Amino acid sequence: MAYIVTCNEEEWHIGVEECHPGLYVVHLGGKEYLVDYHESRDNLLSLIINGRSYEVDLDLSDKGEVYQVDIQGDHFELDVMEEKRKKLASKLSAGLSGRQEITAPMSGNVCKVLVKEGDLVESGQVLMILEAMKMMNELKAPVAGVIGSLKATEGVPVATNELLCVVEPAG
Amino acid sequence: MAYIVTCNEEEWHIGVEECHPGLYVVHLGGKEYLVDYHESRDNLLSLIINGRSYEVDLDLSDKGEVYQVDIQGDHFELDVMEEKRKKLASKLSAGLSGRQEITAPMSGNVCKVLVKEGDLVESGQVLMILEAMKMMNELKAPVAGVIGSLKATEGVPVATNELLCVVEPAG
Amino acid sequence: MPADKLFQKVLIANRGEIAIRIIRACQELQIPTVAVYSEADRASLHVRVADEAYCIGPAPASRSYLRTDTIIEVAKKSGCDAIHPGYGFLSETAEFAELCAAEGITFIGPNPGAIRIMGNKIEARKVAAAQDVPLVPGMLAELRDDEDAQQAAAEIGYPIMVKAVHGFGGKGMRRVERPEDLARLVRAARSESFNCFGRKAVYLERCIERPRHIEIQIFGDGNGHVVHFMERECSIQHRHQKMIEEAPSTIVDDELRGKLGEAAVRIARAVGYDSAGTVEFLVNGTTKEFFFLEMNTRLAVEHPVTEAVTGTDLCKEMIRVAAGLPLAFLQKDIAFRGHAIECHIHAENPDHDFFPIAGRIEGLRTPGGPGVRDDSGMYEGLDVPPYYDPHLAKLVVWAGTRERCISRTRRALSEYFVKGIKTTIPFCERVMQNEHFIEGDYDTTFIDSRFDRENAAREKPHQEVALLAVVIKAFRSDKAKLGKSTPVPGGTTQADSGWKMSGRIKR
Amino acid sequence: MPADKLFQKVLIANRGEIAIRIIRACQELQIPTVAVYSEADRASLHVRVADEAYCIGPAPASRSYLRTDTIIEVAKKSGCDAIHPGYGFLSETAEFAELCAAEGITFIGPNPGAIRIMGNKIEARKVAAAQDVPLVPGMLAELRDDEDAQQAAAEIGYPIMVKAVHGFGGKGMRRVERPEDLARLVRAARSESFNCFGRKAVYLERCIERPRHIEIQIFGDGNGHVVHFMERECSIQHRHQKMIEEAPSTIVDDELRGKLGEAAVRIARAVGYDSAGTVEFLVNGTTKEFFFLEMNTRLAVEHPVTEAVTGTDLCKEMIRVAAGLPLAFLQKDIAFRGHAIECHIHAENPDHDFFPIAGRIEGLRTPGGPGVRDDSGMYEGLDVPPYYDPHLAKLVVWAGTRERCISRTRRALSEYFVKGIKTTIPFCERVMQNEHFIEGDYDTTFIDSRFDRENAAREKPHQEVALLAVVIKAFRSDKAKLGKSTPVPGGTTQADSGWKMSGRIKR
Repeated sequence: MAYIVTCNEEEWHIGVEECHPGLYVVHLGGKEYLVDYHESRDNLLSLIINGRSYEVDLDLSDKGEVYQVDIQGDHFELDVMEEKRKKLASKLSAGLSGRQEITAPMSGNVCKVLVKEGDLVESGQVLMILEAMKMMNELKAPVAGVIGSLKATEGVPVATNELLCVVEPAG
Repeated sequence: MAYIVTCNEEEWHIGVEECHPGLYVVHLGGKEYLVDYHESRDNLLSLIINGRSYEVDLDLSDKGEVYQVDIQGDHFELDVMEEKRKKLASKLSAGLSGRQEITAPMSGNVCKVLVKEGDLVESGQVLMILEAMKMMNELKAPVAGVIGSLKATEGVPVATNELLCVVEPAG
Repeated sequence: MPADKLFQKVLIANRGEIAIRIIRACQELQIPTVAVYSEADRASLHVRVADEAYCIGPAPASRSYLRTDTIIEVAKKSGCDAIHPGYGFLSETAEFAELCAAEGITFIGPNPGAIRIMGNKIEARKVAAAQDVPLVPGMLAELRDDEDAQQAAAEIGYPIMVKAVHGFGGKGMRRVERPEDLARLVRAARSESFNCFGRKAVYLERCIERPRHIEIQIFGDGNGHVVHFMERECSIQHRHQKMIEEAPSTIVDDELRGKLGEAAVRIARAVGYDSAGTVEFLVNGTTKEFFFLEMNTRLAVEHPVTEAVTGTDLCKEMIRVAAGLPLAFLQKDIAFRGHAIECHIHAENPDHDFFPIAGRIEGLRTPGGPGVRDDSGMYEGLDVPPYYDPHLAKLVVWAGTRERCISRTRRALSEYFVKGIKTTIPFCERVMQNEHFIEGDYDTTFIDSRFDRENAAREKPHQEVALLAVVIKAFRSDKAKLGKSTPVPGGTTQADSGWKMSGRIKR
Repeated sequence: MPADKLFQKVLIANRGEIAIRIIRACQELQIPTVAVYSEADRASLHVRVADEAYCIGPAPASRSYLRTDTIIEVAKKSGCDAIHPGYGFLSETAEFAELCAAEGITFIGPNPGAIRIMGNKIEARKVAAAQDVPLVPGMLAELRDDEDAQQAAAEIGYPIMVKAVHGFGGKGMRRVERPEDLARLVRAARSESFNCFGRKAVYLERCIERPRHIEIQIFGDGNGHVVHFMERECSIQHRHQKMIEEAPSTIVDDELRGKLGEAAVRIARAVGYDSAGTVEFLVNGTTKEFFFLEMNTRLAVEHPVTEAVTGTDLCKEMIRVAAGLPLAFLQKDIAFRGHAIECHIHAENPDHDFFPIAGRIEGLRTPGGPGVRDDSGMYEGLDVPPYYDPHLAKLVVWAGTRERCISRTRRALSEYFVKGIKTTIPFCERVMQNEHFIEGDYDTTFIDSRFDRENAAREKPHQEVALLAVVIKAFRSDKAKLGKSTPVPGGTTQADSGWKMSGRIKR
């Protein structure tokens, strides 16, 4: 079967067949891999690829076809889709907006708000400071833009994922 | 609600109500218990009973309503049934036969068979020796009786749960 | 098996890994334990491993772990005759120690007088000065006003530190570069100190540039016997929070060790110190000059480093001494063996400026094997609450030499698997690979000056493996759904072509 | 960070916890590792943690882990320049060590000559005798015939042991009480020896009654430098399988330690011993008489006990010495600190005569905290195959004194949680509570003579808690099904009546 896997915004076309129970031939990037695959628990895999041994932790996220993969301390998020379904899906998908919502990464207290609505901000510019777990934490603009809506108020506690402000694409 | 719990062939009639989320009143053996109950994973519980803290591992076995419970190194098997269902079930149950099947507790090699069909055996008498995991292991008669069917043969390997012989009630 | 218990029952007025540490010590001494917990900590491991557990209030520490009245009440009702405060929370609150005494409960820690003197940084400096211990140059009285400040600062010399007299944990401190900033930053420090500690008093101290943070573990008993257990180096810090410690320090030789140890013991004796404590120094790595910084009157977070190299059990010794037993050590019995490193496993994202992260520990595997100690409050299924310190665990590694200890720490860190929450494990791994750290050439500015913190965009060599894993997983799942074949979950097929070597290199 | 690797790559010709132990040592030395596995071991942890892994055949060891040809082939094809055999399997097969040498691969162990001499018990006894080391009284030649047997037995005196010349692991041994049983039991021992080792040769030895099994860890290098690392006591045995070891022994004083150590070093020197090895003695606990028993020419199962009290890494040292480096220790540098106990965690049912159990590890939590070392081949989800040794893990505990070490071992054992498979953990817990063990008053007959093994019917104090847990679980599940209320999985409600103390006592 053929799959399209997206990793770090890069798309990979991958073919896979089972040649023995537990043994798979995978075509990826013009190369052929023979993979000895073993599951001990649903998410705890052992892969032996041309003699190299890897332990892989793998979770299918609740949201759908995004896999969370951990290998020796590195984390990957991969979106997997069967080729035919992918083609169908891509026709239906809409473009993403450049609008960035800044939400509280954890509950805490807003100590300091350093911008106001309408301010032009650089990417990486500190927008506000959140005190959480006895620490001061800077929240930075992920992209350059204009502060759209500003919800956070100094001294007011916020919950995890609460909207703090919006950075709109400039111009 | 009322339950009947069987543990070590003893029956307990137990009443349980939830008085707050996570807090239960349980009536057992004429006493009332207030139990603070917390689940972190399905099978990993924390119970605080009148201030005493217990960690409890609990599994519902595949076979039905038998719970496997582990508390601080002790293992329990408990059969739980709601009172009404239990009454119904007991009418349908049949008596057990005294016939004992001796099966291989693990895979291994039958080294020695010490009885033949028709032999009278005492409870605890060694019937055969199984070599498994580099060890010689004696298999004993669980009750006194007569050797009915003898399937095991010296020098022949057996798989886990394979029938080795049957001890029929004597007379 | 002691015939007489040291205590009937001990209440642990703390949470997380340090509560577990103390419960383990009590279990080994066969003393029953009582845990207390906030509503946010119902699921915490310390609740599960204690013999008894009582809820003492809502999540905020001020309404639970800092409630002296509730904690004393639980202790009395549950029949405890001693309380161990751990570190943080009530551990350095003299009033709590006094309250315990008034209620006939043993406070497992130093006497209230010693806590009170050392909790006041001006008083602590005076004690050190009276013992002829070099101080960080600066004031021996609290700052009165702006005029006083300008004059004192001019005498001390810039850059200068403004410090809260009653502060700890890096709060109420400001670094001042220029005279024109002084008044403003003194006000800022006063205000932060008031918010955190309820007191405004500050003083000025010279700012020691690029110091090494070296501390001496000391121990006293009720009979005036005081010893030291050598030094720990704690210079790997982030925002005044220690991240990695080691013992011995790479810059402390026998001569300096002797001087630091004697100075620490003199200070401890001067206040009649009668438990475990830590005397902190700033040391100039080149000149070996040292300056008394402050004293912590509690069991140190990093005490396991000292336990590893000296073969002692400081936590257990604290309980014994609190029960009135004499200290089991003479100074001459105490010796180093090998080297130890402690890594703090915090719920923080090291790729995102150590931003603290709450969340659920979905999976956990901890390191094992020789020389590895895991002091942890984690378990699979735990929801880490957002209200407290981000400490999850401490990994303490011992080996015969520093070089071997670093190799072993690296190996142990690679065995960790913590799923569902970001931790400082990758940060610690990167420190263990850092050439400056390996050479022992670092100071308290290490993370800012010698270390590449932001490493989110680093190359991930195993992307290919991740791709292979997910397509096979997806394939098996699709096949199972289609019912075309039955995947074999535990297949034991031999890969015949396993012989072909791949050219790729595994980390 | 060694500039030059000791080896390019090491193949570990073993499985389970000892393979993990060796892989960890290699990782700390930054040497890549190659695992080999049988088809039954595809899921084993050693396959997962090694850099490379190759299947070498079906489940039976004779077709996989004992296949010298396949193992050498894997080593060559994967680019290994060294093989570590662990213990058991090929570790004491002189032919394998020779084959490695012929193929230009370093065998990480002693030279083949030493393996061969010590593998023959008669030859080993001759070596000991030549070094004036007391032997278990008995023959110095193999038994010829029945007449020879009767005559030799009469000289030695009953009870007598018949032993296989080429035997190990307790096989090919028979105890003879009376002359009339001798001929029959000699035949039985010969037959068992032939089945197990392919050789029929046996000899006779006096049966030492109620001995203590005490062994000396020795270490030699290629330059003729041999040292000893003091003793281990291994008298807690079941069917000649060691279950619990400790160091130091409660009956060995400095004088006896010196004598045993010197005797062991003399024997090792006599055979040019150049790696880690163990010289076993039987010791009379009262008279302190000792008798050479045999020598094991490999890394001992129980080497971590010695590592704990001497602060060495014997496994790593073995690799260094095999690479041609001189031994890093002089005898005078080696000293004991504190006390260590090792508990074998086997897949056996201690309530059912240690019947071995295969099965799936459904849940696992391992002990942590101070002084606790976990050497394990377990992980959650592992299917333990039925084909090999029942070793799952070793728990090694260190503390300052024996008393504290027993308390700590008890605490650590109580932290273990292994679900889905019966283990020897409850057995070890009972030994740690046994008064004879606590007093140090035990010998190799301990399990049979001083210990209540069958404990399946013991009181289980927590039955009430089990009842409460299951009814609430059932109630929540029924409620959820009925949709009457939504159970709160992570409720944080405070139990207001938590104040009421229960009169029951928790273990």
